[in-house]
Amino acid sequence: MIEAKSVSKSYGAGRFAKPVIAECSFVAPRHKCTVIVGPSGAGKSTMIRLIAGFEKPSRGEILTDGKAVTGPGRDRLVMFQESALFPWMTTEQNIVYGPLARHERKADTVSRAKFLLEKTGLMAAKRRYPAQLSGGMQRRAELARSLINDPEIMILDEPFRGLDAMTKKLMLEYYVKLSEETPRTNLFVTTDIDEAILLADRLIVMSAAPMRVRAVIDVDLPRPRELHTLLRDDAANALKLEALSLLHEEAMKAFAGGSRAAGDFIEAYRKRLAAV
Amino acid sequence: MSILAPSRGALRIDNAVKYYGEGSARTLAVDHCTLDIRPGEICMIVGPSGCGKTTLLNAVAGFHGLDDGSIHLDNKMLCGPGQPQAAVGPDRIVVFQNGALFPWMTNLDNIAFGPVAQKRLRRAEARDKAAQLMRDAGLAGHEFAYPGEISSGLRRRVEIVRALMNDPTVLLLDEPYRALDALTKSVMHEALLETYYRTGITIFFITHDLEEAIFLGHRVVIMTARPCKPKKIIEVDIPHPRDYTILTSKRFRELLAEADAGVHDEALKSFALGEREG
Amino acid sequence: MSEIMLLRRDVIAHALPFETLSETLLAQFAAGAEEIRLPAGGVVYDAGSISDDIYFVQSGAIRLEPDVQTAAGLPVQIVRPREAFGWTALASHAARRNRAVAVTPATLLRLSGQNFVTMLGSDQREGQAMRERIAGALADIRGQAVYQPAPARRAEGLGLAMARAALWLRSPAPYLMLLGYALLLGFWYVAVQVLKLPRFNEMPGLTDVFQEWFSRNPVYGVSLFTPVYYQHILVSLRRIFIAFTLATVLGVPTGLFMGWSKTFREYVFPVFELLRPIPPLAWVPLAIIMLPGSELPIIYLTFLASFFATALNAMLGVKSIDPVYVQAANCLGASQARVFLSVIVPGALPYIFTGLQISVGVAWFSLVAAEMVSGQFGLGYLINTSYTTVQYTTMVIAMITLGIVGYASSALVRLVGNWLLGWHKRQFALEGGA
Amino acid sequence: MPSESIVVTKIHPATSVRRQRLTFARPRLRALISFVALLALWQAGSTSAAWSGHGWPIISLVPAPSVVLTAWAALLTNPGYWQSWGLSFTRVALGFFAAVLVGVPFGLLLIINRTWRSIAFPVFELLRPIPPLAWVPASIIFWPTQELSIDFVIFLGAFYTIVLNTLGGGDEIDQRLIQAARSMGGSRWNIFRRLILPSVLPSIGTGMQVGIGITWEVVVAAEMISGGGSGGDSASGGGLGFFLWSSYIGGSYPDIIVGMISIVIAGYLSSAAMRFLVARATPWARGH
Repeated sequence: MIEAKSVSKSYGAGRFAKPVIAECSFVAPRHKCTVIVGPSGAGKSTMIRLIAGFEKPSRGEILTDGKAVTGPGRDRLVMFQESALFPWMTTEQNIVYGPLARHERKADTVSRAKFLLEKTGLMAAKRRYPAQLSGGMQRRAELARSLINDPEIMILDEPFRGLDAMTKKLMLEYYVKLSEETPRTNLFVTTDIDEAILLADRLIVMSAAPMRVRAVIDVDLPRPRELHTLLRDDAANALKLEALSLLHEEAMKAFAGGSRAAGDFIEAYRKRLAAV
Repeated sequence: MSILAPSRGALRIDNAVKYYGEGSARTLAVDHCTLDIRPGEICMIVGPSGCGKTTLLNAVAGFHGLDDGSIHLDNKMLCGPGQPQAAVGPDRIVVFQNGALFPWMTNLDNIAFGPVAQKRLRRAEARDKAAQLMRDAGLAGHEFAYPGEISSGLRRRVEIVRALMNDPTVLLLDEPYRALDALTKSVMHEALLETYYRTGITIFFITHDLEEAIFLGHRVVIMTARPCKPKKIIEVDIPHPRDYTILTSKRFRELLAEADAGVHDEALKSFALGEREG
Repeated sequence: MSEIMLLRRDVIAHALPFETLSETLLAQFAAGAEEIRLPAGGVVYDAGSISDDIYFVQSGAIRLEPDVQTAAGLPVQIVRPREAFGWTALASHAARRNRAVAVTPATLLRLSGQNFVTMLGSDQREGQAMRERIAGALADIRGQAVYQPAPARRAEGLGLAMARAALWLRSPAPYLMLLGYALLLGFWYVAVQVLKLPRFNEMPGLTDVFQEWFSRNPVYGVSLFTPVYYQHILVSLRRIFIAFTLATVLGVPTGLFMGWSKTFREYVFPVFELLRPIPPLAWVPLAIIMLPGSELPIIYLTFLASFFATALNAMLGVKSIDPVYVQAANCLGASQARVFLSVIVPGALPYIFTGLQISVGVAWFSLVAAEMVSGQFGLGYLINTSYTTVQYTTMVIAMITLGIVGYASSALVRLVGNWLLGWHKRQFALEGGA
Repeated sequence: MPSESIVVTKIHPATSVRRQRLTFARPRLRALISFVALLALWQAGSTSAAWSGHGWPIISLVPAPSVVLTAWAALLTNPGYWQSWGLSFTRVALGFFAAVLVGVPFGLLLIINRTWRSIAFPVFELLRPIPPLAWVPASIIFWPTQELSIDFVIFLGAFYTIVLNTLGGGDEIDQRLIQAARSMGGSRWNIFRRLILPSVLPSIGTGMQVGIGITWEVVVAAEMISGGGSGGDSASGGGLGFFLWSSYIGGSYPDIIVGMISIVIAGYLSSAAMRFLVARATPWARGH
């Protein structure tokens, strides 16, 4: 269970302070799939970095299962938008990196890795380097690398955005089946409303930058869900319209601002800070 | 049909054929493709990735020639027997997938580039007209920014204004909103429709996103997997002007299901062919 | 303030020209405004109607269509969320010149002209500022100031640089840097003059060198105050300047053409790649034989290294340009010559300047060695002769001077590069140097 | 070519690694034409005094290719010629590996330790503008033997390049990878060994390829200045640079060109060896 208590985050000092998240509070219930949806550059990725513990909020705090987040930990693993597989390690070496780094029992790790390789259909690509895998295979390898550590919370930041339409559809249905099998708290970030409605038990609609919660919609569509059945399901479409009208308004607002999306500014600013 | 029913922009492609590669690796990319696009129509070309849609667009633009068949614009032959490759010209302007605004010119100079290059307008006149067009498109205030300084959504709109500055007969769009996230895309769609309502220009739009095709198009042409050939044409009878609320209307969902059925087995075929996006 | 008021305040606060209103006035406006909802196609007001209400768009989009009689020249305008319209009538008390229609379902905040004027009156200073701003915006619309360059942008750049400098000073970096310099000079002083370590004692000491360098009448006749010192520097600089300019004038076009024209590349590049790996200083004997006098060989050697670096980078610059830009330029009707001037040259510029920076460094590298082997004047010559005549302090002075002059010349090239490459630098900075 | 050339050749390895797949014959034909034209021009120019009565400017002073070839044939059997090759190669090897042994750790420390970077990097940047060859006289004074003084200058030539490239590699490390590793419980040492080192390795490879190229340029000049030099004592001398200079002093001009070509070949051999070594050390890079 993740709880954000009036979290604010801004980058830069003095005149150049750029508020990215403004008093944002929400709860992601335990063993449920919570989806955060909002315009690009609104600060969703920043919120993920705060929950994962890579950065600290300027104000407010984030609790996971009651205890405050102080730094990265194996209970909260993140899957980024672009692949974060280690290019110089083979698929198998990538997957077993976590347990080996924590010096866990080798036999146990090897068997779990074998199970996950079969489950993700990557057994044939075991010895290949990430650069030699297709987009879909890279995503599945990264999922396996996280799941072997059995995290309480799985965080995914628009993981399927770069994939072509067909692979994206396959990966989405694969992920839904996976999350329905083993109960785990999932936090999924996207700008695609169809993805959100397919996955979400709870849908949190975020405003344009500076990000704050615009609406929380509990999605109680029956499980297991499939993309083409949702297309014809009127309840799903009603939900989609409700979320879409909020999102459209926020997107126009983010767009009316016109200048560089806040996201790009933050990224550039963080890199310059690192360089100083 | 379009509100303004202009007289120009009829693009007629009849059994265009195009091969790729040399010798043994010579593969057929476009296979006897015949397509009639009416003046002032938004025609959406949909098909699985790598099926040859862009090859067709490049032939219309004149970036490469055809091995057979011909293309006519308002009954003037662009390319055909005797003249395999069309001449590149400002009557058919391409907006590229990852954008092609000159990063070293300000947005204003980018837009003013066309008429100045064709020696139709002097630099000062072109800049004034460009500023005017930017204001119409709601881009006032970004005249002196460089393309690298504005968001990707805004860059797309500046590029379309740069195309419209040359008063083209046809606008050739090659998956212009592919790199954008879903929400920015919906805002882009409304901006494009707004521009269309003002200019009534014929639009030849390539995409693999069905929702985008049905939301924007008067007609959606579904292409086969490689080599591409029109397989099915869907008339989108949702009236213009359209906005995001139609996305959940019953008619829209029916059309989407119909298009999805058309594309599905083609997508599987091309997926089997090992075609996958970059 | 309730959620709705907060939302309204947010809408009004961002609408031009109401951007910098005080909090009190914003609150009054938000309270005074009335919310109206319009379906797609709904008419806000017709052209020619008399009313001076001000409208703020909260959501959806409004189209202002100019009435043919009274405002034929005005453009069709689309008003978006967080923008205002209708306030021009307030200032000019004339009839509406546009017909305002909702393109999409829209929610607007209407503020009657009368309320607006009374509220402005309540705060004298703020009211006056507001009136001036509306007048200014009006002038803008009538085309007096159609568009003006953005002076604010430069000030913003300066502000950003100062903020970064302040940040830098607060971090430990500058003090550690000074510590590093102190360690270097300290080690030099201690090793040579205090402990007189075995191999170090023959080297000139820190204090000896600086004493000689700054003394009015130096022991070996070379210091900041002796003209011969500047003569050496000037001779070296002249040689660098000639060789560097020649290398640029010949190297950049060669590189650009090698990148741009396939036939030129297929003929010239193979020979270019044959000659390029020859270390510049392997040419020394041949240069002395081939070229008369001592000045020409030195300039030839310095030119050689710079030319290859410049030409290669100019070619790589052309290759780095995305062919899409060439296709786009062709589409826009540009002739081959215009494509070369407006796409190839600016596109290759970042690489060209990388090449020029290397070319300056490489020029000094070759110049020093060439001057050491032959030549009457120059810093390289000074280093060698002061070594052979056992005037070691002058040798070190010459080495330090060489470092300073070398650094200054490449800094100059970098400066010109940054100035010329405004677009690349800013994009570079904004994208965090990616 | 001093250390700044890292930038040009940082791009260069891409072009040299990517084999030029010459599909048609035309480019090769044209290359042949330009080589033949160059040789013909050179031959005609050098012998112009003989057949055209008056020597062309500059080129007529240069020995003709035919003369050079015969000189080279004679040299092949001369042990002194091969001894110069041996001496230059050992000097390059010594200086270069010293630069790698010192430069790589120096660069890696700059990446992982912020205080070390704030102290050492400004000093490194302070000394870098002084061209390596300006150190030759000072190096002769400092080092006991002539041999060591040349090796030191070679060391300096390669050192700057290797450090800069290693540091450059550090900036390209993808922070998300490190964050992912930390989340999975990777310790600081584990992250350095299995993340930072492998991701910087390609840049170190580039630095070594460029560095070895520079060492050849430095060794030629250093041998010339210290060995031959204007009036310097030529006790040990030896090496291709000195061979060049002594051929000039001794008046056997064709040997100069033989020396120049030999240096190009030696330089190419060492760069090719370095490229091979780097390609083997980073097998994943080939996957791109």
